[in-house]
Amino acid sequence: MAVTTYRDALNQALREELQRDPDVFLMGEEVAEYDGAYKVSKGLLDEFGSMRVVDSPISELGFTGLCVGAAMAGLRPIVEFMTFNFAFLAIDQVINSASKMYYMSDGQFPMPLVFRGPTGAALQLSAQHSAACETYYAHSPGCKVVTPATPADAKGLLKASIRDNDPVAFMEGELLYNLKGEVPDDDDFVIPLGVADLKHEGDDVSIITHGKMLHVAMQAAVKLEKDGIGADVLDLRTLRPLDVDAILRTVKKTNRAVYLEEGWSYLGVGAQIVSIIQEEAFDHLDAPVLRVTQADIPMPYAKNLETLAKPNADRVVAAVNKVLYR
Amino acid sequence: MAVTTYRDALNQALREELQRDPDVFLMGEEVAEYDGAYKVSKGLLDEFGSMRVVDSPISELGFTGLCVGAAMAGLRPIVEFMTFNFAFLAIDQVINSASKMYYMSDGQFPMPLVFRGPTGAALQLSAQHSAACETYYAHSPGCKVVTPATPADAKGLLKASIRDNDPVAFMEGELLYNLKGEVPDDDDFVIPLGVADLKHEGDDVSIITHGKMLHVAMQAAVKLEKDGIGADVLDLRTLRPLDVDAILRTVKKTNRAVYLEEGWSYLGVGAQIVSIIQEEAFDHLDAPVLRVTQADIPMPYAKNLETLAKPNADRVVAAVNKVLYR
Amino acid sequence: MAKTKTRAKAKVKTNVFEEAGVSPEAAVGLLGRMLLYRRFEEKAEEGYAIGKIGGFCHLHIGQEAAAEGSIGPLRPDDYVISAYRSHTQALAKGVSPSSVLAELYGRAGGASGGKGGSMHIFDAEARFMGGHGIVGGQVPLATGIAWKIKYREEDGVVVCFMGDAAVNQGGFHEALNMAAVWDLPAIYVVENNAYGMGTAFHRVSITEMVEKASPYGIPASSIDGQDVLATYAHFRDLVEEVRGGGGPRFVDVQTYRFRGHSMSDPVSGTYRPTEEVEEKKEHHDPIGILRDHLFAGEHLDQAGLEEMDAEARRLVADAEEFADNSPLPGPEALYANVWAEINPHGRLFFDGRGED
Amino acid sequence: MAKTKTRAKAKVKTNVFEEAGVSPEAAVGLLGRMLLYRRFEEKAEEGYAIGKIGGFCHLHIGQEAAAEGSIGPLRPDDYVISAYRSHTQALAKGVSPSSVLAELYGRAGGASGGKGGSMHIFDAEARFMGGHGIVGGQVPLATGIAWKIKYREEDGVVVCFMGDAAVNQGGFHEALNMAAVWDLPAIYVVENNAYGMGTAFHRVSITEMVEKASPYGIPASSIDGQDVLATYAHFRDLVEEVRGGGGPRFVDVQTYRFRGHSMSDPVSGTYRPTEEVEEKKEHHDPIGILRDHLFAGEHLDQAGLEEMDAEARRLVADAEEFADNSPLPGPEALYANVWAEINPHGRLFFDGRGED
Ligand SMILES: Cc1ncc(C[n+]2csc(CCOP(=O)(O)OP(=O)(O)O)c2C)c(N)n1
Ligand SMILES: Cc1ncc(C[n+]2csc(CCOP(=O)(O)OP(=O)(O)O)c2C)c(N)n1
Ligand SMILES: [Mg+2]
Ligand SMILES: [Mg+2]
Repeated sequence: MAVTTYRDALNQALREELQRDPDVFLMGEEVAEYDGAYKVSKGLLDEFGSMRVVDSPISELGFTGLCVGAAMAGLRPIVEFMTFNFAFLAIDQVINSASKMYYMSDGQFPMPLVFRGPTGAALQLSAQHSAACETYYAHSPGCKVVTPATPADAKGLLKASIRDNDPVAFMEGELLYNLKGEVPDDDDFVIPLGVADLKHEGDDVSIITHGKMLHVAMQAAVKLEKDGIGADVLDLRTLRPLDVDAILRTVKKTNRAVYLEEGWSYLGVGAQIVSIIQEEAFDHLDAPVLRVTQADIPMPYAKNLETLAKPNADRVVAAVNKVLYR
Repeated sequence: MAVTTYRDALNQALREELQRDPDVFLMGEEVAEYDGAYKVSKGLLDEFGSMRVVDSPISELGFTGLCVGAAMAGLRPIVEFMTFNFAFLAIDQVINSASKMYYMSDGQFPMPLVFRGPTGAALQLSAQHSAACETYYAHSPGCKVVTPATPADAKGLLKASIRDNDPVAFMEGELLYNLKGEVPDDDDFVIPLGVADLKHEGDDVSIITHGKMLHVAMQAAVKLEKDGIGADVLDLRTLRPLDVDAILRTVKKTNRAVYLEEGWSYLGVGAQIVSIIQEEAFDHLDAPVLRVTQADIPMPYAKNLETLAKPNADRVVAAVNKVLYR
Repeated sequence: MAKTKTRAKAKVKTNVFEEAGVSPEAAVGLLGRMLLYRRFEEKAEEGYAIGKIGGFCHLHIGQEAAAEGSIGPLRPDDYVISAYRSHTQALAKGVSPSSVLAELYGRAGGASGGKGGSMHIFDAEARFMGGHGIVGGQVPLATGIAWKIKYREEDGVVVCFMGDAAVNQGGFHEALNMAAVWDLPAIYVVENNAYGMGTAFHRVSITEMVEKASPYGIPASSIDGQDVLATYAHFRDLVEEVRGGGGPRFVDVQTYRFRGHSMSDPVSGTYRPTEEVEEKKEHHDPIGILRDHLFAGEHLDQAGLEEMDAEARRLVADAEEFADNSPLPGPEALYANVWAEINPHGRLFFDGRGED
Repeated sequence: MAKTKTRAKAKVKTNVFEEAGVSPEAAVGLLGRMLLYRRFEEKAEEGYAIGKIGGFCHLHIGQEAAAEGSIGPLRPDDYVISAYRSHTQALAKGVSPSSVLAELYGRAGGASGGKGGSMHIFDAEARFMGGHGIVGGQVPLATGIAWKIKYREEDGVVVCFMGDAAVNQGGFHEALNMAAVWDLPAIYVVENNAYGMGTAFHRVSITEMVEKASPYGIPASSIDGQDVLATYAHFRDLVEEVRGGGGPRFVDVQTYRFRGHSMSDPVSGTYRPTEEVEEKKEHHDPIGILRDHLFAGEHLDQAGLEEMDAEARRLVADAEEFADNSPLPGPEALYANVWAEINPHGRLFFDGRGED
């Protein structure tokens, strides 16, 4: 175990998988000579050369399609999006090509692809750079969705995603890259997809979340503890495959749940989680499942407005109090 | 009142609004000389000329952006997508430009745009032509979403959408174009956005749906009647704005609900409706809200598989029996 | 395949075979392949009319030389990728008529197990990479296949077909630019039949097709795609250049569609007059043109032609028999091959029936 | 703005003003504008350093002549649209320094009410159409603005700015093709500063910039964008042609960025050596070049220059005072202007607080 940043954890995962499998390559804007816009790919060009760590033109649709074609032909591409906010330009290739290819060809062309980059807001990047994009990738079958919140999860899940034989949308966060945490050095530290992680335990309420909102959930759990309220904090870690058992386990224990996410509420991930909980744990619910999300608006630039727009621990506490009828 | 097809109802709405407002124009592939791939714009080129009914190159991203720019400059464009399945190429302009422009500019640039075309499956068009795309447009604030199921709704809602000052994703269906129904001839027949329509009444269960699945819901309601079960069939008609009052009204009456939709289940529209119902009518629910959707797979070509993949009245009846614990 | 007129025309030059460097015997082979493609598409047409085939079905009738002339010079380990109008290209790349027809019929024995249909024919073994339905969508994929060839230091080539309307898709430009920047072994082929559905090319472009690759510095050429000898010769040379490391190429293959855009569209209408179509069928039928050359050079006579045609029909009849007898995909196929990897943990299907 | 060397160089030609058809007096005006832009961006730099400005902030220092030379010849009712590096272009189009700086500070008095920030400056009255953050995203929008001009039979022009990396976006190609096909009054301007972030243009293109519009048949030209006189003269002519119905134009304005890509990026590094940047600042500073011409022709002296510079600083100081005193947007602004039309029926906000 060593204390590592989320950024370095991703860098280790990339390096180890590039070493492990010659068919793995990384392509995206500024990933090579510039070490990545957020330095996630630092040093990889020197170690692996320009065929395996590749600076692309600003052609999201094109290089995403290129990587889909390379996967059809047997390689294992990793596409870096500078943020998933730019991937709207490429989503046709993700959904219509990558996510459907294996089925359309009846199993002839597996798609061992990873699409990775930050999702959601950083600080004051305003409307076109701050959207949480999970919904766009989780809706369609054929694409897996992974949202690591800690350095260890970032490393273990990225390695699993690269080794997985299906397309994976691997969603990070600018505000997570500097986050420090313990990460096993072990070369074969892999976290299987589909296993949620109970990151805090309590008996009174379940706070379920994914991605960078985990840290807001943890703050809320601490505040709640001070009021004598015990909260389970369940980090889904992967949205597809989804660890439904873990969701039902905590809900059946606490009988109350709040879903916290960074993105918009209408058809945010929480909507699906609520739909599953009420269908599969109906009789265990003592209160409706409430949701805490971003304000239902494009992200504003002004710092004071952005702060108001983002979810925070107080809103989570308020929602918890509501489901506890306090 | 005259009996008209859904296609002709749309054609009337387009003609009337083109006549009414010189700033309205229609642009898309094959809309002019070819009368539209599905003949929705039949005859409009002759009546309005080539600046107002415009054949575009196959450049979805480009002509969608063009129309966003034209709207910024004061026109009221109608974009026709041959199907929303091709609009994945254009979605960056819909979400990052059209849906955010008014907010980013703090109200300087309204976006009176309509994006229209079929959504969902027709017959055996397979994976890349059959997706129901509602989720992709309903998730982000700044874009309204309309899904008419009948000729009258098609006409009244298209006129309202063209007159609305926000971007509207107006979603039709290949399989609806030949559908006949009564349509008021009145030039000012407009159906306001945000009003759901209770298309069948019963006291035992609420079947809530949108778009072409209304007709499957009606079949189910008839079957259920034979078993002595009365069903409300609520057609949402518009997904954003959403008539939450109407949803709560029927649920509070029947205490049981099933959401039926054409698309995929994970973050399908039903997930959001379920989330609203359980939050706002929790104590009125005698059973979980169940959902009937497409099989969670890309659409297969083979007729027998496609039939298995699509939702149908029997599945709705089965879900209703389940919520009635029969 | 009108005779008199065209035969007169052909008489003047009988050295077409030497010119193209294709022996008369080889040319007879090309004719046989094109006859097969023609009869195959006629069978598809029939199958659609009687409801054996559904969905969208785009025929290649009139464009047979474009497929045979460009794919003929390839090795089995070279790659071909195309759009939704690709039955003939699949056959040319070595996918069996039975497998293609069974796919059109939506049978388990089809190239894509009945899941793809006319627009999504795939055959990994034949290196026929689909069958793609989004206009222009296959073009970046082709660049990626070429990327793999370079990555693995192989000497293969990928031929990417697209229609004339596809060049107005942004993805086309992004894909060609990357192929040029990275010097990839790809040949981008526009099957320029002059219309995108009902839109004449010159209504959506003020320049000629051959200009479309100029910003990327990709060598471009135009060829009469109704003349299979010229097309074959041209591609034989291009493939050699590209295989030798010459980098990408762009080819405007000028051809013509004898049928409607798809089975649900009219052959002619406001967008193109019947006379135009008739004139093309009369004087620019790729089969008629080659036949006339062979007749003129006395390398083939009417009897020989009829025998070849009978053989083509026999092959299609065999395919039909196979397709008719191939079972429908079973219900277990519905959820098969959505995921290449079913993870041991977590849920992948959310419709409440997927994991039944 | 190093003196000696460049002044010597300038001495040789003093008829630059006649050449450009710009009077020395007018040239002094251009210098004043460019000084304002420079001082404004330096203030933004300072504001970012001390945390008054957040998010991404892309400066135009070094590219002032590109903005002034291309926008200077426009009428107030002409349109300008740009990307995220657009402070200077907004000023050039007539947006007040106060309004732009207040936007950078995230204040209610900003051009976009503090909601847009550096990347999203909008001013409908000045016909400055943004401020767009998706590379290439503004290019189709520009085509649409030009479409409106033709639709309404007006005689306006739209100038669309983009960076050199934006030409690799598919939307660029789709947008230019449509402008050509419909003969629209748009001038597409590449501010070619040779790098897209850390990527040299020639690493992502094997052809020259001026080639990029060739498939659309759009007349293209290249110009030294550090020479404001040449740039101004060139655009004066282009605008006249386009306003006269000449159809679209494509211009490669060759310039250079003196700062890092954004405030969070290094000025130089592996992607460009410090020496290169220093050489450009020394010999290719648009302000230094024009100043030297004016000095050489004795149309301006050091004292005059200093006075002009003081005036520029004064204007920026006024803007700063305005911005500092402009209030933060109130909480009521949060949900304002999401929707242009709040429908009387149905719910539009789904976060449970929007309609509080
Ligand atoms: C992105 C996209 N837009 C529109 C369509 C509908 N469509 C299918 S084929 C076609 C015309 C294409 O013409 P062309 O590229 O010339 O190929 P051809 O059909 O002539 O072989 C259109 C508009 C589509 N499949 N994909
Ligand atoms: C679609 C998209 N991809 C990537 C980015 C991130 N990005 C912002 S600016 C930029 C470089 C653009 O360079 P250029 O077009 O030359 O303009 P310059 O910054 O030099 O003015 C990149 C990659 C973005 N904003 N949008
Ligand atoms: Mg064509
Ligand atoms: Mg640049």
